[in-house]
Amino acid sequence: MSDTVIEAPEFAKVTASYLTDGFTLRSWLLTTDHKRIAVLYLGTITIFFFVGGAAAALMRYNLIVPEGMIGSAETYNRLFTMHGVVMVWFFLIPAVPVTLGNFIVPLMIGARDLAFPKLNLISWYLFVFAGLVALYSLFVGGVDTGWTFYTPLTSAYSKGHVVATAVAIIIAGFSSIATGLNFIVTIHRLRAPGMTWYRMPVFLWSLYATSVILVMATPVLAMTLLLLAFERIFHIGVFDPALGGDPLLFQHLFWFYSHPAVYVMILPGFGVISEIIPAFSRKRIFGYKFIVWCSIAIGVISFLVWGHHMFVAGTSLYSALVFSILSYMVAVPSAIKVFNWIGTMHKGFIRFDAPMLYALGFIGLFTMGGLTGLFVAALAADVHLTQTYFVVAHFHYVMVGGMVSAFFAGLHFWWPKITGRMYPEMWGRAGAVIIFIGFNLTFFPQFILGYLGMPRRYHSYPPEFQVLNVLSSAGATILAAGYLLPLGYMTWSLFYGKRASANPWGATGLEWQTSSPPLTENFVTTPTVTEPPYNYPPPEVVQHHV
Amino acid sequence: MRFWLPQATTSAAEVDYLILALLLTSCAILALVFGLILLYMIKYRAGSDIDRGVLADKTWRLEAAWTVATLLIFFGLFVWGADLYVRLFQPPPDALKIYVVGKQWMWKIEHQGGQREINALHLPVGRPIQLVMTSEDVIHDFSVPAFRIKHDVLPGRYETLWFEVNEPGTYHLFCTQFCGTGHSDMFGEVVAMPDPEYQNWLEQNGASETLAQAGQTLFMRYGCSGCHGGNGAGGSQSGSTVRAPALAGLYGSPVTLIDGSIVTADDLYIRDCILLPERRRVASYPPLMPSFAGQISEEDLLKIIAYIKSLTPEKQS
Amino acid sequence: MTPRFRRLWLTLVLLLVLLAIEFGVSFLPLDPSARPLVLIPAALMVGVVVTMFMEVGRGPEIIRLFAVAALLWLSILLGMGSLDLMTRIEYQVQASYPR
Amino acid sequence: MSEASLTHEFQYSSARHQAETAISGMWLFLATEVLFFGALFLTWIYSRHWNQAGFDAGAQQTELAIGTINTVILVVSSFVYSAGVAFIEAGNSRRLIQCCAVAWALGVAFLILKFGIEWRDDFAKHLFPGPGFAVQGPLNGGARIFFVFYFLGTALHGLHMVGGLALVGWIILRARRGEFSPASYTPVIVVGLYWSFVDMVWIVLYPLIYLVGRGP
Repeated sequence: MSDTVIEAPEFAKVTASYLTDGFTLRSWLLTTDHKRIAVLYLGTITIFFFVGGAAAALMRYNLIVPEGMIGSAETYNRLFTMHGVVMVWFFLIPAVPVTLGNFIVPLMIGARDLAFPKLNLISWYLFVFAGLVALYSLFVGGVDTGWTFYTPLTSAYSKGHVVATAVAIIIAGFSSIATGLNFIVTIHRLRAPGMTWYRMPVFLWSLYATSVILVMATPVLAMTLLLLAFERIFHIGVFDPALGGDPLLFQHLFWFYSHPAVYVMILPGFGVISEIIPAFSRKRIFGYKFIVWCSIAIGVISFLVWGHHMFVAGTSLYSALVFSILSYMVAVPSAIKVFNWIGTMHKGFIRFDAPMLYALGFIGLFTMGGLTGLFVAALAADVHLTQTYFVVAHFHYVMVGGMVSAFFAGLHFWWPKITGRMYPEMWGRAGAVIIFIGFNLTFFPQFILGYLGMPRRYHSYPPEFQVLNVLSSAGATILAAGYLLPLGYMTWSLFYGKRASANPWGATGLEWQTSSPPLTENFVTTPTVTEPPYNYPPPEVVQHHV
Repeated sequence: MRFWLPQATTSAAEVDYLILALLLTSCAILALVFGLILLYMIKYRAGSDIDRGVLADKTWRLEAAWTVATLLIFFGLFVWGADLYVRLFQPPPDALKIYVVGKQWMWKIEHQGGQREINALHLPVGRPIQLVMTSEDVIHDFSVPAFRIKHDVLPGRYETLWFEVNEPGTYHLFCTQFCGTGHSDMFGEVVAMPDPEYQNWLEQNGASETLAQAGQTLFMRYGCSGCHGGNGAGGSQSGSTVRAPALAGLYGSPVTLIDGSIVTADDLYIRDCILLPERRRVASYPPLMPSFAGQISEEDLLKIIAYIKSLTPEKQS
Repeated sequence: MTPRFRRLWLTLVLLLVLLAIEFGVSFLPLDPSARPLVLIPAALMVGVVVTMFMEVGRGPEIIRLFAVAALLWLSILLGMGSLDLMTRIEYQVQASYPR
Repeated sequence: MSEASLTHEFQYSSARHQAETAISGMWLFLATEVLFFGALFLTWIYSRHWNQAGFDAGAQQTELAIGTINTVILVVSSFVYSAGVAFIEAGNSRRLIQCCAVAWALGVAFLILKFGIEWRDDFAKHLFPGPGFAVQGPLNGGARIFFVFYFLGTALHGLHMVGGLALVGWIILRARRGEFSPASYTPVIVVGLYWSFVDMVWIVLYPLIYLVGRGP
């Protein structure tokens, strides 16, 4: 691999922090500064998070009674489709890469900016445009196909605004590709002197693997949705058996993208956790090389397992067997990571600041999500459990329990760096605990519902499932409160929070060596890296000083 | 409210054992993970002055140990799940066939004797049942949780599902593949009853004609007999000018296609011959068969296939 | 003519020869299932364009990495994607039909 | 090399560093494009597998002559552009402009043949798979699917061609302003990569459309 790194340290024209470098709207909307773009993205995805969350709240409200609190099934179907589309493409996939990644990657490798800053800004505009198209399709009536868009329902039968939504997703895909491309090239080409591959923090490796997936999988989705739109507009196509096509081809193409996309959501989370656990255990990370190569392995193997979404869809027996064993293979690196995080805590000096609480919550919830993944990877068990609430609970444990916890952990961890302010610590800890409890109350009953056979995407259900549904809805109110809490205290901290020092956590990593908030040029001089990552002093030294 | 699910088929218990094994494995791993986290949270909290000792430098032994351990466990689970899955989808040859047609938003069931029901399926316990399923519009999914079985029902294809019920009772039947507005209304019940009661039910709901008899009428009406002969005897024997293959004795026999491959004429093959004659053409006959795609409903198709099947004498096994 | 230009001319000739071969092969009386063989000359042409016109061998190492990645992921998509298609049993070949 | 005197953006350490980064960025972009068209190729595999007779019957309706001439045009165009790159490396900016102009003209010729003549004929022959589609009878279904592939594939390739023409035109304008020298011509390479890639896509589409389904 090319290890071209920036050769000559240069003196930057020292300006003020990036936040005070221009106050006009124009200085924000036309910025090419990766840090400002990250902030723009943070605002955008927050809006989408609460749009998707509102849809989820309405869904849980509907399911309180067996016949459905919302009178019409049509409305419910549009709600869960909107929840899926908004959460997957406009929150989960972009969340960590475009906000924390955008902000931290150049800082972490000691660069001034990403390799292609203009492309970065274009990607934000594409994202906003895609979001507006998605919201448009929502307000003119929405879609009622589920976020998976299975044909021929989508191509020939649905009455929703499928084409507009598909266009929105294609545009959001271009934005993803631009971000992924930027990260890969940046990590290859713009590392500071001395920042060799094995000196890179795990967060960078994770984002590298994430970007590989974004860049290699997203174009396939673009073509798939293009074919779908073509089929829907002209009533000719390749997915509808009535027209001679094969509906399973759509599923193959869709999951070729959408399964790796699951890892786009979770891999950056792994990266965030791998920063936080060592920082708050005051100890170097356990098995660094294993963790980074597990990230890369997940990035590649995640492309070989998509068929496990189709075990009962009518694919061939042989392909089901192959995809099942490969699905188990992709679980191995994830398991290794969990053990390594625990190994990192061993003999550490563990502090329980808010980011660490979120991170510990992540490990617990992700482990549960991962383990229930074993159930649905086992072919015969999948036959019973797939398409039920078991699957819903499983992927919410990974996506929401895992990924959203990791996002919040990272947001709290780097908040002082991004804003230059500290959030109120006690509120942060309370938020982490409330979210953990609320989450389990919401989604654990759904495992049982799924085993008992309650199908997903049902507007109404047999009365015997009511008790567990009410439990789940009750938990959802706690979870909603848990998510509103950070919105409140973090906004508060923007104005009244304590000023943050350059390195409030005493963490390693180049991003902590510059001021909080950083300068427009990131560093006064290009830093030179001389030590391995997570170079916390060994316990015997720390103990000596205590 | 109940927190258990009846095991109504012979394979349900087997699936439950697998799920139980998965549950126990998960609980063990979960206990390990949560236990270690809690232990370290207390033991190595920053304020604790317990002696941490010296860090081990080499970690690869531990890494290799837990990698190999997870691999072995996962491989065992895979083999277990795969073995059962293969058996779940291999119908025994003597299964009783019942036909299922899904459409937005109902299940239509056709019995061999011509009995029809909607959103309900009556069947006998104690003998293997094979469902032959297709859809008129979008993808549906036939799922009976108490049987631990489900499969997608695709338009344009016959998918099959089999099970043997050993516990009489009434069970939920769900569509579990999202199929449009009325998806959650597309459920019904499966009534499993002892064989005598089932025979009784068949008689009470007896249709005027069996599936095959209805198929014979359709065979005439759609003009099939014009080329294939009155009783499917074949074109040349009935005095017709068209040389079309004989259909008597066709079902279950090997057929040579123009590309030289040999297939067994089963339900799906006959269906494709009627709807997509160009897809897999039989050898040594001119390509004169027109496509009936879009002209015959799925239910009529099942009847015609039942008729063609009835032209083959049952083999004694 | 410098070696560089001589190489470019030779590349053009090679591409046109391969195209002619591909064109010719398509007129052979091949079985329909064997006709995708005409894609072999096309694949060779792609290889020639990548090495000679796009000069994959020049420049930093990551260019090769990206080219290999594209090839790897394309083969995953086409290979694993058609695995189901190639192994799906359309009609039972062994007669074991129910009564 | 007077590299140090050349300008570069502030995140790079040198102009050469920036140039190599731009080239690698384009390669990665092309890798995503490979997967984009790859999905279309998988669609081809499925469609032909299920409807081989009809699919091939559709392919036999295409204009082999125009398709073959267009392939030759694109190969030559790619060659001429590569020659232009070789010229600017040797310092000959005037030759670069000439080469780009020829490559550009060949590209336009391709588009005229493809969309001005071939597509017009296809529509006249009712080959667009809408109402009144030309191929009737049992082969109808497969032939329609072939033409879905044909129209979508050629349209997307055509869009890429239009993008490529705009980029080549941009190179011509910059070259006329004397912006390229043997020390600084990265955009010429980057655009060349894209131009060759578009050629490459056609090299694969050509047999898929015109040759595989054509009987002896």
